Amino acid sequence: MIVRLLGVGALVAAAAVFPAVAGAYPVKLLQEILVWGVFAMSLDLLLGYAGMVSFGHSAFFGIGGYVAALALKQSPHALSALVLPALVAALAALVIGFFSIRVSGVYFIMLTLAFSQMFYAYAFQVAWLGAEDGIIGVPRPRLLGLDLANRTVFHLYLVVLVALAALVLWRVVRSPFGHVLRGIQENEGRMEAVGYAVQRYKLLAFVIAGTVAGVAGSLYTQFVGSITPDAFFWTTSGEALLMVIIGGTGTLWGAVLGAAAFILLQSLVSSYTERWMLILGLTFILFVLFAPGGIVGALRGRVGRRA
Amino acid sequence: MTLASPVLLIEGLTRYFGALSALNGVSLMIAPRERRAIIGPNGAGKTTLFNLITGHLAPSTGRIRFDGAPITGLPPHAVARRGISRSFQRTNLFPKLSMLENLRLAAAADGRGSYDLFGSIERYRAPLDRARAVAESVGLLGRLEEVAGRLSYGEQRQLEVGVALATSPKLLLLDEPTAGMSPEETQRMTRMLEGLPREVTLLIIEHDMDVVSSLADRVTVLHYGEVLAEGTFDEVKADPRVYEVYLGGAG
Amino acid sequence: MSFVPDFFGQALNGLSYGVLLFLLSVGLTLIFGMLDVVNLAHGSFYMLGAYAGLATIAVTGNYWLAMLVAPVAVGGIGALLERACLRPLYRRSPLDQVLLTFGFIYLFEDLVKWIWGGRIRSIPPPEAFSGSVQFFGATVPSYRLFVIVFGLVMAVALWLLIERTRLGAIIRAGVFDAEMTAGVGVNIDLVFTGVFAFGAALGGLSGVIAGPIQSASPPMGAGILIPALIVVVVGGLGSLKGSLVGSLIIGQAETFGKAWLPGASMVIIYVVMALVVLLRPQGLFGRALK
Amino acid sequence: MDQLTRRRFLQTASVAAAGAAVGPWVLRAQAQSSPVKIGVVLPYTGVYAVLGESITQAMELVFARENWTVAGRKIEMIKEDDEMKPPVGIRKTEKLIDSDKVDILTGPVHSGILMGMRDKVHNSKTILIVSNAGADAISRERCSKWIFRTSFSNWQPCQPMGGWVAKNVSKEVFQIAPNYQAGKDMMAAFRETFLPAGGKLVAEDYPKLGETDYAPYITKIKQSGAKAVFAFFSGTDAVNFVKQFDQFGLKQTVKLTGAGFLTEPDVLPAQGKSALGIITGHFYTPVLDNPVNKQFVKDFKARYNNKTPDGFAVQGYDTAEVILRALKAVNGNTQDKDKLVDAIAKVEFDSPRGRFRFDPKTHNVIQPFIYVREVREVPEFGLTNVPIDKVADVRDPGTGCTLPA
Repeated sequence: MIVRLLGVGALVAAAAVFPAVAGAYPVKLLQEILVWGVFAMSLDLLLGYAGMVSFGHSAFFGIGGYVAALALKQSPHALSALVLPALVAALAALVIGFFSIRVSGVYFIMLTLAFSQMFYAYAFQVAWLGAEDGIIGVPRPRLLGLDLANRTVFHLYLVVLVALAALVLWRVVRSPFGHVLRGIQENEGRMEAVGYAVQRYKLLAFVIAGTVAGVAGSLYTQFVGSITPDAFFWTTSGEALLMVIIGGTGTLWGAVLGAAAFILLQSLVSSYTERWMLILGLTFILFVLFAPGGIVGALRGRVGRRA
Repeated sequence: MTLASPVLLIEGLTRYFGALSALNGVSLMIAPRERRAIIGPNGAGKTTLFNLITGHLAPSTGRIRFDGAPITGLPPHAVARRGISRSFQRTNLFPKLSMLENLRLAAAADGRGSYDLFGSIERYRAPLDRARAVAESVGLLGRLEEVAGRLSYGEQRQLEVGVALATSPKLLLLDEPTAGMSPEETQRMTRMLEGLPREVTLLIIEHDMDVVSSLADRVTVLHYGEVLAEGTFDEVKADPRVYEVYLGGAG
Repeated sequence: MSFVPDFFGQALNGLSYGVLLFLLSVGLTLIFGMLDVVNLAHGSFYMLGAYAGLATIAVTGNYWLAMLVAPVAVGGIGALLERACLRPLYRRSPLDQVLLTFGFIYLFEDLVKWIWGGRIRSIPPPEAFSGSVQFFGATVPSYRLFVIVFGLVMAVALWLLIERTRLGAIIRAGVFDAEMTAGVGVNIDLVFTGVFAFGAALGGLSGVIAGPIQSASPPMGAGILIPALIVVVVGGLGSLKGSLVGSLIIGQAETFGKAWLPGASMVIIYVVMALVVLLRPQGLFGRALK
Repeated sequence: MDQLTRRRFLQTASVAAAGAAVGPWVLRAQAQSSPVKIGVVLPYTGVYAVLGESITQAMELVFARENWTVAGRKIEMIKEDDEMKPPVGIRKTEKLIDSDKVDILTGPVHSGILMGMRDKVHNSKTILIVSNAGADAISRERCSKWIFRTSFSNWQPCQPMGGWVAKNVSKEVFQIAPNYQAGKDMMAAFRETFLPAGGKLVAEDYPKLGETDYAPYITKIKQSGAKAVFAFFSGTDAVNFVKQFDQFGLKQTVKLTGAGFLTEPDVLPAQGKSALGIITGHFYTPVLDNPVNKQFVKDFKARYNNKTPDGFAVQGYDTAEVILRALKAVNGNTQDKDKLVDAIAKVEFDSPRGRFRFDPKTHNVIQPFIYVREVREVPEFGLTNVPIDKVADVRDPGTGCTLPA
């Protein structure tokens, strides 16, 4: 436990001091990985713990992003950057979740997809959200007297927030509530039969995941300085889904590793060759066939064999 | 045996599947502390009866009262929370979780603490203690950390009952707890069931007549969705209609 | 400028679009029903079919030959994919199938781009169906009429195949319970490969059929995936009848939505699906979940 | 230096060196100072990859002509695939600016990416030469001293068409374009001259981007009784719309006109004979009769496997020419950015499309001509856009732009 805590602490510290040793672009990549990592972790709470495969998680990412963009343009403060996006995303997750948890399996997948696509269509078409161009020129907030427009400050802010989000999710999956979720994933019917109001737990999980996704979306807006309707598009959900699966479902750090693998593969390979889709596709296929359980599964397998 | 205030009262329970009736006007009265066996040939509607009681199915007509209050149409979790727990004919566990966790989840189903988002399960002693106690009473104390899916079949059946028991039910429904067990395993299961506290009212579907005779106070025979006979084991055994159903069906 | 021919014309548009959706999605629903696999690469089969058709036409100039070659070629690819990659995954989490078939979307798209280039292409309609006809005051391209007739004939043929032949009986049994079917002495492995190849072939065929109406380009497969999934879900997973009825409903809803609710063209299909799933969670003709 | 550019560099360098019988390594060593880095953000995958390809090919054609050298410095192109996705495009832009430290940036195709790049470029004082994206705002309220555009603003090819269509085709027009800003901007630009010329807008419709079935819209066009359509579509949308419009037999009764992208060479082969007779406005067509264009078409075809250049290629050509001429003017000094910006603004030369110059007020190209073109089958070119009329000196109004800012 202590070793693990030290390990995590070392990782956070390494992420924090990364700009001191790396160039601007690697830092950007790291920041992007961190933001997507939060998003992927929030999806993993549904996917890997509650067994709910959502294909519409982009709805909350987009809502967080848009609310942050609108609010930061009004007043660049922490309230706009973090509290409002999280609240609105939570509310949206409550409503969408209320309808979606009535069905399961492929129907759940498609219903969540439908909701996120409706948001996409709306954001794409209405002028007050900037239509397909989205909202650009979003200022970064001021927080506790710190100006996040400063690169170093923003990096630290991001690292701290991502670590906080990870900590929160880590506590949640280990809490009694998290154990209930795992029970639901394992055997929903039996959980119901022993007396759990399964729907309520699922809805709560959906809302928590949606809220964290909203924070991720807000961080994304702050990171890029703009938000476009693509944030809502199903491919955003799809990519997060791939990240979680590649990393290994049901392990939060797997989601972050998956985000790292996905973003590094996509950005670096596409700088080297036009055939990056082929390479990405082959990677997925080989992964499924030879590394079930994702990156974490593969790592664990190796460690296990050595031990 | 007092019939004054039955723990479970079923009146005219009927369930159709399309045009077929799986259960047809069944009425039952189970007294507190009673141990009742439900027997009958395959397709007699025994499991359907359980499913109706626990809310897994909605009745077409009829009423169910538990502890004096109507429970007809309640969802399964609400029924369970009122004190009715069940085991399943097909083993229905959390195969990737440890045995202790299987029992603890059931024991914690009273909801206290299960919405705690940031605490740890160690903080809630009662479910853990209950899980250990149940593990002991179903004879599995030695294998608390074993993953449920890796237990032997007999152990899984014991755990199946254990999970049902861990919720501290007033009424325990057991759906063929000895199904597929070897004679020794069946014996062990029977002893275990006999040892259950009398406060737990028992409704058990069972094919093994030795189990029924040693366990049940009274027996209800279902046939084609209707109550064919009811009485003590000996009374039922002596009933020519029951003889007809079993032997006639077999012959 | 009267209401009746207007309405009739749009209804015909909706019908032709719906039938096209049916052809697109029926392979997907078959594969799902039988193998319990959500084959995200189904759109890729559609794309591969279009390119196989283009290649055939480039060599022979014969559209009808393309309609034969494309499904055979794509069916073969499907069989290979099932044998080599999908088979080990049946007992694993459905998420692994998602990742695998997603990988194939990328792989196929880039391979096609590598071989044929990224340029937009199109299949000209066969000479016999290149004009348009008047129909009770409405104009319809004759190729669309052909698609309608062809699609409905396919629907009947598939229904007969599945409901009235021994092969169909095996498939239906497999849909119901694969283990049981294997228990009665059917080579279920072969049936699985066969069904997957057949579903892939249907996807390939739809690529050739859609070619003269729509354009062909490597990303086309990813584009039709979502509509095809929606049709399958609306109709009910694994149901042939559902796939047909779902397609026709979506076809009409989309067409009249575009005609009458100009602002809503992006969401109609999703709204229809959400309503169906909420009101009838197993889809129109799906088996109830519990 | 990354692999792709190194390989490209070596290839082109060895081509250049072949005549002199020296190896590429020697050549590299001879380069006197660090290379001029040109970052390119374009789509190289997806439907719009052909646009990125055309633009890149023409740029490479021009640079190769100069042996990849300008004012004594090597030219290095660093290409990044933006996948037509704003987040990716922005990520790649940041890579090029922050990591590769490019001297000049060019691209993108997607207006959304351009709008997303805009602040990064503006704040980091990076020179961006837009080689396709037509968002009007970049020449108007979002213009920047650091941003030039060699391609067009969406307004440019459409505004002159309104009056022309009203005068020469019909005064009853149905407008149709995808439901996004560029589509709506183009329709509005058309109306600016169409309505004052007595034109009447019968109806308008905005199908979704990426629509595959236009039948409901085509039926509506037929029912509206409009005599002409003014449409803007591009990519697969353009192919699907034009093919289906023809299949419904509407071409005989309703004249199809539009923005040039409707029938550009990226879509024309797939449209085939369905496109015959369509009239569009655009700043270029490969059949233009001027010496620079003739040479360009000849060189382009020779280098790229007999491929006829399109408007996108001209945008690439002009971008490369602008870069070359400006760098020559400042003697290869990319340090003094203000001077370089001034030099770019002053560039003027004969382009395949006519006399090329920037509007000092907006840094947007002044289109020497917007050609009214009709799709015809011509001997040497096959199916192509043949100019039938032209409007000279089309410059974006630049409303709200106050350069130099």
